[in-house]
Amino acid sequence: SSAQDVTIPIIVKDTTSFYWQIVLAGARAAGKDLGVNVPELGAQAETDINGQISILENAVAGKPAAVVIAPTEKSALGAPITEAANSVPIIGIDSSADSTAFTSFLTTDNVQGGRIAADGLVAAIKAATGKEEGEVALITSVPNAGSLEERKQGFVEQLAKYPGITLVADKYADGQAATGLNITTDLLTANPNLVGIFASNLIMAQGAGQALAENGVADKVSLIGFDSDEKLVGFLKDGTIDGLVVQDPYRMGYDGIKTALAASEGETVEAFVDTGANLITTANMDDARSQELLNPKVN
Amino acid sequence: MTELSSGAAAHGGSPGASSATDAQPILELRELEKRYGFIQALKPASLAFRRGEIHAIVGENGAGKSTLIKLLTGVIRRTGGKIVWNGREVELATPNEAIAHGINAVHQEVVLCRHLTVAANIFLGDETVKFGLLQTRDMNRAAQKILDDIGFNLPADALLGSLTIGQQQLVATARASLRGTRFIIFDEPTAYLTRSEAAQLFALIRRLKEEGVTIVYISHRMEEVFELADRVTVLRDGTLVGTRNIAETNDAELVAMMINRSLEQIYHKETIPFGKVLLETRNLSGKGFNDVSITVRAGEIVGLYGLIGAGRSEFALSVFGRNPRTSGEIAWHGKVVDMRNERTAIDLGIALAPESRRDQGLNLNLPIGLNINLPVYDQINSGIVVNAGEEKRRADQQIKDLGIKTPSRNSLASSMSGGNQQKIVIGKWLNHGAELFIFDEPTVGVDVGTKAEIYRLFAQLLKNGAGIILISSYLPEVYELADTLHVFRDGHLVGSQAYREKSHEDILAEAIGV
Amino acid sequence: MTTEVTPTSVAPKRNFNFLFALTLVGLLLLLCIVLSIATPSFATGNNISNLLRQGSMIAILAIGQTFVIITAGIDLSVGAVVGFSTVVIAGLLQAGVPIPIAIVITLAVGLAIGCFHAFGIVKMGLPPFIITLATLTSLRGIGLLITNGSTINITNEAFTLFSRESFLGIPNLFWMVVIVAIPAFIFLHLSKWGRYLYAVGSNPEAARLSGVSVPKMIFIAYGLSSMFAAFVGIMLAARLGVGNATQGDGWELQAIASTVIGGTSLFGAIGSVHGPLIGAFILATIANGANLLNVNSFWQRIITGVLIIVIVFFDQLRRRSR
Amino acid sequence: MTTEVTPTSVAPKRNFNFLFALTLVGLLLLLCIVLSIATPSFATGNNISNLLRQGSMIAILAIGQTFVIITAGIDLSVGAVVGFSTVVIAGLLQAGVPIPIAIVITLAVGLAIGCFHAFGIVKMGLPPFIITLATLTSLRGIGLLITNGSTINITNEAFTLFSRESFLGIPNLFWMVVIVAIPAFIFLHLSKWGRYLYAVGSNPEAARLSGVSVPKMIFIAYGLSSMFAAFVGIMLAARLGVGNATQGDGWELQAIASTVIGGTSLFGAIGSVHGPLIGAFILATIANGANLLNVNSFWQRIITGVLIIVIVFFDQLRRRSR
Ligand SMILES: Nc1ncnc2c1ncn2[C@@H]1O[C@H](COP(=O)(O)OP(=O)(O)OP(=O)(O)O)[C@@H](O)[C@H]1O
Ligand SMILES: Nc1ncnc2c1ncn2[C@@H]1O[C@H](COP(=O)(O)OP(=O)(O)OP(=O)(O)O)[C@@H](O)[C@H]1O
Ligand SMILES: [Mg+2]
Ligand SMILES: [Mg+2]
Repeated sequence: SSAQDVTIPIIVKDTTSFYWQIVLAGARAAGKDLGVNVPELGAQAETDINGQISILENAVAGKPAAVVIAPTEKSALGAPITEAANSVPIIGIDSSADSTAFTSFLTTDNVQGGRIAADGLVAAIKAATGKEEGEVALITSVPNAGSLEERKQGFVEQLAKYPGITLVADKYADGQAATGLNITTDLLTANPNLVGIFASNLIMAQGAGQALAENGVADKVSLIGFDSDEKLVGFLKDGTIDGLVVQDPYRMGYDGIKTALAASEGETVEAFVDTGANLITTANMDDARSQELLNPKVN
Repeated sequence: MTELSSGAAAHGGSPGASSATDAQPILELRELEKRYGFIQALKPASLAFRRGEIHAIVGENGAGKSTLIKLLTGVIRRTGGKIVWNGREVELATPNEAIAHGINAVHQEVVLCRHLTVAANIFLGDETVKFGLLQTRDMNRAAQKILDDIGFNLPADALLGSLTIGQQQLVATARASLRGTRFIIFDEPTAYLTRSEAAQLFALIRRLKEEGVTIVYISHRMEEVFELADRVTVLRDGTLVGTRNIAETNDAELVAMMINRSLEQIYHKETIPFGKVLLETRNLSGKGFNDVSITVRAGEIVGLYGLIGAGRSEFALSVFGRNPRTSGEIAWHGKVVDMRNERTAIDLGIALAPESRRDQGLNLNLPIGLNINLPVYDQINSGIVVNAGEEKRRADQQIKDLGIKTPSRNSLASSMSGGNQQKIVIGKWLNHGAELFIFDEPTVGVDVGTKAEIYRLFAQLLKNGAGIILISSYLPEVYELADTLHVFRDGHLVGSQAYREKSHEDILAEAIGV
Repeated sequence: MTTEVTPTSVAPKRNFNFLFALTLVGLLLLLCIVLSIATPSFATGNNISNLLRQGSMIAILAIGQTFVIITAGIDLSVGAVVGFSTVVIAGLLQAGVPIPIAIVITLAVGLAIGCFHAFGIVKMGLPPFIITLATLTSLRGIGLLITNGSTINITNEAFTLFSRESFLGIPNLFWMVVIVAIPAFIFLHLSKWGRYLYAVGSNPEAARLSGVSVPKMIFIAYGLSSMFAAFVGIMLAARLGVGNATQGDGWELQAIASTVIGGTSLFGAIGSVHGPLIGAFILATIANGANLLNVNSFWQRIITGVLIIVIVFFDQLRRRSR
Repeated sequence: MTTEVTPTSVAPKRNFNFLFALTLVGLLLLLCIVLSIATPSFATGNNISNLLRQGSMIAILAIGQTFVIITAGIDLSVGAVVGFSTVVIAGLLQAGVPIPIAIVITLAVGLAIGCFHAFGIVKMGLPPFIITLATLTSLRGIGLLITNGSTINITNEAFTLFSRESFLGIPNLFWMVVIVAIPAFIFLHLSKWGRYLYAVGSNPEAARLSGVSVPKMIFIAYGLSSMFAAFVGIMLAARLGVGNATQGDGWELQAIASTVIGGTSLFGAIGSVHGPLIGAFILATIANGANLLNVNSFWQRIITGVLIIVIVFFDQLRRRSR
């Protein structure tokens, strides 16, 4: 069949976030390479579950060859995805959903990402203070976002393995970098012994990094972020941030479309692919693989 | 005070007599009082209303007339004293309670819903409902019948907001006459009515009286009081001064009681030589008026008389640059000017005191001082900031000159009585000064004493070289004051005459078009 | 500002409302026709079902909001009430409470919230904007506290299935709109309560002097608005199968926009039940069409904003010209 | 509806305002004293610096919002303008435009947005709520379109450093508040323009007939509000070092809350410059204190909502009792 009139929409969680723009960039590239028409869809906030369900419904109504989706909430998207899978193959990316109807699934394990962050934070603390002990804090961008909750879960679980480390604060912000910044400065004031912070998404890492810079305590307090952009890479370079847990969103988008096309043409595809999460630190940031992850070809 | 107190005491002496006899008053006030914070709007007052009488209440602005009415209709709660209705003491704490007794009022300011139809307003709170559903058609029909019966020519299904203030006032009257089956209070009902509308109202009031309804009638117009009332009570500064049988009193006595001094003449007219022509409109047309040519000279009062809705206000607003003209031209000092907006007019030296003080004249929730100085802030700056000393001085001056009854220039305009609010509107333009003053219904709701003051001020302005356009629906006022009197009908100039050239009747005939 | 233009027309109000509704329906139809031509997938039964589902929740919120706006108030809390209600019903269902009882309790909670607003307005003298803004803030906090920031899974299949099924070919969620709109229409347009609501919005003092209990009408308006929001919360919980306190974020603005597009005046005393309904479906159709046409989601925002301006502008124009 | 209570005060209005500001200052002081006792880290120089930085942006927004609210309007767009302005200035700086020119251009963009609002209100007859709601929606879309959903990193060190530095021991960001508030105070309380603003809010027709150009005042109010928002956008860009269209989300509500806590009446014609300033810092102190005391962030939301109700309630009480 001519791939020209094949349509495979990709539905992300939040089009206003840089991370998801990289996913879309990967999908766009795949569409061009494979000659597939790729509508780029998504809600405008990770917490807008109803919005994503509506978009999924609309996408399926357009009778596409397959649909690639990053489910924004595990259980809520389960039934709609199962229903959609009755008419088209569904390829999941990034996060899971309570549905067995996925034809294929390419994901980062966010719980694993949280664990990596915990290990990375402790390593950074040790590098700075020589000891695996001290008080650390966690900042989550918004409550009720599935992937952030998974990162938190992994982080807390893994942290429990270091007896010297205590989690003294677990804060939710409102999705605003400025709030992340304010929370961080207040954390520093309230906990003068703080040695580490995990900011579990891009926006919070921007705010937290800025707070450390503003208060001049980057040497004293280690910071691990999640995902990357130019700003965070800058922080990584100047040592404000000690490490970034980086997924491979570009590949998720690219391979998502590729797998979906294969599935729509009746080929057997791998049911589960882990696209991985990696810790990038000042030490390994110049590696070829790191550079690839830090500088995705967005446009 | 003496006569009244004795009367009240006589009734007060026999509170046990609860059988409703004709001799027993329908409503009795015993030491009734009302305070607003420190202000005592009504000092302890005792008064008895007789069954089926028309009882007028007169008094200066801020004397407490409206306050008394609001107390009787449950709009506000009294702070002391008793109210006895049909021999029994009552609370009258809510409007509902008053309505239940058959007491109702037509308030000074129209209190109706402009977004609802006339019929909906008339039946508001007392709708016809069948199976829980409104019977809109029935109510429209019933309302139309009531209006027709009374003789008000109004469509029952029109939106209230589409009517003139006068027509709205008539709707309020129809509404009150439906509810006030025993006792109806009219608070300056003719202030916004045309003569013919007022005649309809008087007919209605007389009919109600015949049906045994007690009427309380508040007005600043003495001739109305003498035409209608059986008895009259005078209030001054929140104090009951006395009650008179109408046959036993006269104008002069009432005025003296009201203002505590005698007033030889209300209309103050001086002969002032006319100066040069200030304003000339040449075949001016606009929304609501057509082809109007008038001239105003320095030292001249040009009166514009007509029924309400005749187009005088619209004409004034166009002269003032508020509304656009559609054709014709305006000449100022002989030169044709483009009256683009209000600012242009003000800068040329024209002032307009508009007809509706609430909607056009005042910033109600701002201090009196700011209201008075609003047009002059351009002139009283020192650098970029307002000269506060000058601001105070000018406000105090107008408060003093016009006798505005207020504790301070910082009081809000909304806390003033109707007449005092009108004085603020006038004070604003006296403060600014101008060569041509347009006064649109300047004495609506203003008491006689102040009216005389205002007319004296007119003479003062004329002597200083200004000209005046005086718009009034109150014929005696324009008749006695205007050097030139123009009559408007349906937006057209239908007649002009010099001072006292024609009779009242002729002018009225011109205005009505018979 | 925009000193309200005095309508000088003598024509009955009813005809005017009716005409206005027709114009809006015309706009909605035009949108549908354009979309049907632009994309073959628009005019499919499946897509129309989707569209009806997608518009239904905001439509119900908009009706409740209309009651409040007619009294010259505003209810900023509805989005938060929706989110909170999903938590309440999910919690109740997971605790084993039978569906009907859980629904009644959730609606009662909504009603209580509305009464709290009315209390604040009537008894405490707070501006509606402020009291509902405060609830908006607090209620999300309470919902998050209850769920500890996570979601409550609803395992009751009967409950969640309801939202996906249809009756007579029309999605159940849309039937809910019908079930709410018909009594709402009778209430607002045919009963004396509706009349009082307009009176309160037009001139509360006049209403009071006519013996209308202004506080009572305020309680009714805000109570209904919050109860409708709780109802939408139940619908959303059924649709999502989860209770989650952060859902419904920003829906208050969508509901207000629908209401205003539907011809309701934010100054009070002007509005209908059918107008906001159509307004909500116009917005839903725009979003649906944009998705089908693969319009960038950023463009969708821009288009929505521009359309709000255009529609309300023409509404104002027509009102003024009459 | 909260028929505005006619103040029967005999005391001059100015004194009244002054007293009210004192009560608010008292509340702020009380908060500070309680927090100083509750946590040793509150009354440290470093924390006070942080507090001043944290409150400064909402404070400036609240002043602009006050101008608009005094005209009986509302500006829902300020949060979106903040986000959009961070994008504009970041884009300009990254394109190599010198800082002063970039700032002037960004402020001009803000002014233009405000003028657009005023145009919609004055010329198109749109309610302020609607036109600014439309801008709120569209502007974020435009910002996202420009950045394609990502952030623009600002590499100009001089620019970002500014937000971190202090002058005379007081953070530069707070100096910005001073720089805005002093002219704003002169404008609103001492100049004729302020008088005109109140007059327009109280009764636009009366203001007009007194020679006040109502459209001009509307343009000034909305122009200033949006320009202040653009100014805050510049401050935010400096503080975060990025331009990002989704920043400032919900700040309009915080600004409005500060304004109302500061004694401004949403019905217009009542308000000051100092009130909203204090209101903004009360909210900032609550957030700061809650963070220092490690109060659950969900509780913070609840507390903020409750405090808004309490403060505005007491404000109403005092106004009524006078
Ligand atoms: N809400 C209020 N608060 C404070 N003072 C008030 C209030 N209403 C009226 N007053 C004061 O009470 C006094 C009596 O007012 P009222 O309205 O009864 O006068 P009035 O006799 O009807 O005058 P007018 O002829 O001007 O209508 C006035 O001094 C007025 O300023
Ligand atoms: N906003 C309006 N739109 C259309 N027509 C109007 C409007 N306002 C007034 N009119 C009409 O213009 C005509 C003149 O009204 P205007 O108010 O100027 O009369 P007037 O002689 O000043 O009487 P009044 O004493 O009531 O002010 C009337 O027929 C009126 O119905
Ligand atoms: Mg009176
Ligand atoms: Mg007139």
